[in-house]
Amino acid sequence: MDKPIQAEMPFAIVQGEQLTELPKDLYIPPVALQVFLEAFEGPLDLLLYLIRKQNLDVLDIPIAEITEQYVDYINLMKDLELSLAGEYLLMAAMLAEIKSKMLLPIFEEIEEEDDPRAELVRRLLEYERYRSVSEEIDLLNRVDRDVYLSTAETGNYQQPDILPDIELPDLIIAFQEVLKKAEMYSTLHFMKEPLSVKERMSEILDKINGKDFVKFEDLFNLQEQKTGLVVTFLAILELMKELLIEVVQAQEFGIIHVKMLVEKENHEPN
Amino acid sequence: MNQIKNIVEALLLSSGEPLSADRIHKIINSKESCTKADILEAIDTLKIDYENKEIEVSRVASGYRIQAKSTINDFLNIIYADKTPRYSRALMETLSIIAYKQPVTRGDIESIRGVSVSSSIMRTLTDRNWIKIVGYRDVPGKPAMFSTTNEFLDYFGLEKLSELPDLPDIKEPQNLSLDLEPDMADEVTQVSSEQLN
Amino acid sequence: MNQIKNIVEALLLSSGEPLSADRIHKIINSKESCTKADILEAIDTLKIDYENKEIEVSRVASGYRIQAKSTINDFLNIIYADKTPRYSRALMETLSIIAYKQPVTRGDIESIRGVSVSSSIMRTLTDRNWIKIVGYRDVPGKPAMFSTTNEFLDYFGLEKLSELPDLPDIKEPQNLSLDLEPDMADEVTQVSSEQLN
Repeated sequence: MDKPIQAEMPFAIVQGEQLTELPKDLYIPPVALQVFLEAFEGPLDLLLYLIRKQNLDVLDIPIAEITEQYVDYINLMKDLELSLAGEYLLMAAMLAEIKSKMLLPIFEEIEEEDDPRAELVRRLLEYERYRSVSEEIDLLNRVDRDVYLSTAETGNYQQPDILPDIELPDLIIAFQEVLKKAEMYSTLHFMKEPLSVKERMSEILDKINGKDFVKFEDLFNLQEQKTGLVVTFLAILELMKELLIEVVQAQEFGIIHVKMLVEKENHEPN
Repeated sequence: MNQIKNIVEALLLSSGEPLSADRIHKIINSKESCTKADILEAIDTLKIDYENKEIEVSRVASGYRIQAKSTINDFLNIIYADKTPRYSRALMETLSIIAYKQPVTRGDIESIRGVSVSSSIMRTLTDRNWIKIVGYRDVPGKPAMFSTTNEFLDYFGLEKLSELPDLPDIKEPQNLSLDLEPDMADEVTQVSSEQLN
Repeated sequence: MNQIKNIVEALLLSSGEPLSADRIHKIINSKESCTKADILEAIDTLKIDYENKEIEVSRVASGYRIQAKSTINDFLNIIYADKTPRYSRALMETLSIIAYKQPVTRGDIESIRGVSVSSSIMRTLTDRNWIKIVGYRDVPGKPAMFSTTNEFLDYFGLEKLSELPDLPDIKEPQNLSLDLEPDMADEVTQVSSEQLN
């Protein structure tokens, strides 16, 4: 299949030749690149850099191009085995999503919908406002750099050794705090017995035994307090870990189903 | 009167922090009877006395302080060479967001910067007394809300928050070619619903 | 000459450390031609200028510095009195547990508060003579048992421990009793060792 190939943005020009990927034999001290890559304060900062570097309009980002360049940087960081903050990958996913939305055929109705880039643009512009004002604040006259305070020593003055004062009510309030906390612990301690995870695991197995699929939410008893719900959730996780049940979701945001991996009948001898 | 001026000068130099006229009045009045007007007059006289000197009285958020005039910064830079604290871009951005959007939670800062806020930055800002917790937002998790302090303004030589540089205007993404029209339509709807109310 | 005096004054006030005549000479001479005699003369003139003021030039081992005269010490006391430090919440809670549950070991306090007790808190309370060691519990490790002192009661104007107010409206957790009987305190230790298992 023929399709126009978009020229890759060079990230360096060496002796008039554009380099689009790192020459394998070229040794760049990892520290130097690390310093360069760490100069970015996050994915928004990196995106703004890519956009500004090419004099592109933030309000009309060529999303395909920027996505590609962004991913190049991410890959470069990965190649160098630099630890990559999760936010960078999240942004890559967001760019890919916007790109795919922009590729959708435009029908009359869709045309009136928001530009898929709108949210990204809003975030970029918002971030840029604070970034630029922080540079201005950085230039304000500050103490110890632009302003030197005048002080006189208090040479023959002995600063009195002042001990903090407390009032009896302060002490009582402190102990009430202690009691409240201790009460919290003892409640947890008390709850532990009736709501053990092991017990709940058996209950769940009973519930789904012999059925094809049980809805995930049906496993929870909404009459229970939060602690009870958490215990149920922990029990489900434990059952998954022990490979006793399988949790499946057919589609994004769809209903989650729980199924027994091995039927009890088959599992038990006779 | 001259005596009060001299005490005010000595207090401003040895207090270790800026002093407001009220506070100076309270301190001096506890020993020697004086009015607040006397204090303000003393400060004004000091300002005049210092006109030919290389020091000056400056007013910041927490009060008055005495500082070297910038004309001798060249000399002082020799003494303080390399002792100037430096702050990272991340810290300055975090501080700016708190200053302009206060009170804010860590989550607010993170959603603007697009990265998680490092605990060490928040600790540095708190240790320097530039930010403080002013309350807890009434949402799940009860996150702490931060604001800037007077010490923050003092450090940057400001009297009040409104003296900070203006935050650049938002360039409205409305200009996006695709959604110009629907936005106009929305505006019309809003106007008409407003008229109904 | 007057100009040199003003620069010397501003440098001494803003250098943050004493400066020797040699050092001042070197700093100023880097920009404006002057002799060391000029510097010494400037310092002498400053001393005369300050005679009626509440600050003075003093000579210490590493050079000259400007300091407040002792005549304003009374005012300084007021400034520093405002800076009275406060005890941390952790210290207050620790003290309250010792007061209401004595005698207790550090382990008891830790199991009630759910966090370890810092040594500096115990030292502060001991230094203040509010708590003391009254014995060692007969369990492995022989931990010290702490009680409050008579000075503690005096501080709050109480004659005996039973005068400590009862705490109304708080549901008493089963493993925490207000009784001052030692066997109850032992129960706390048992609970904490159970929690470890």
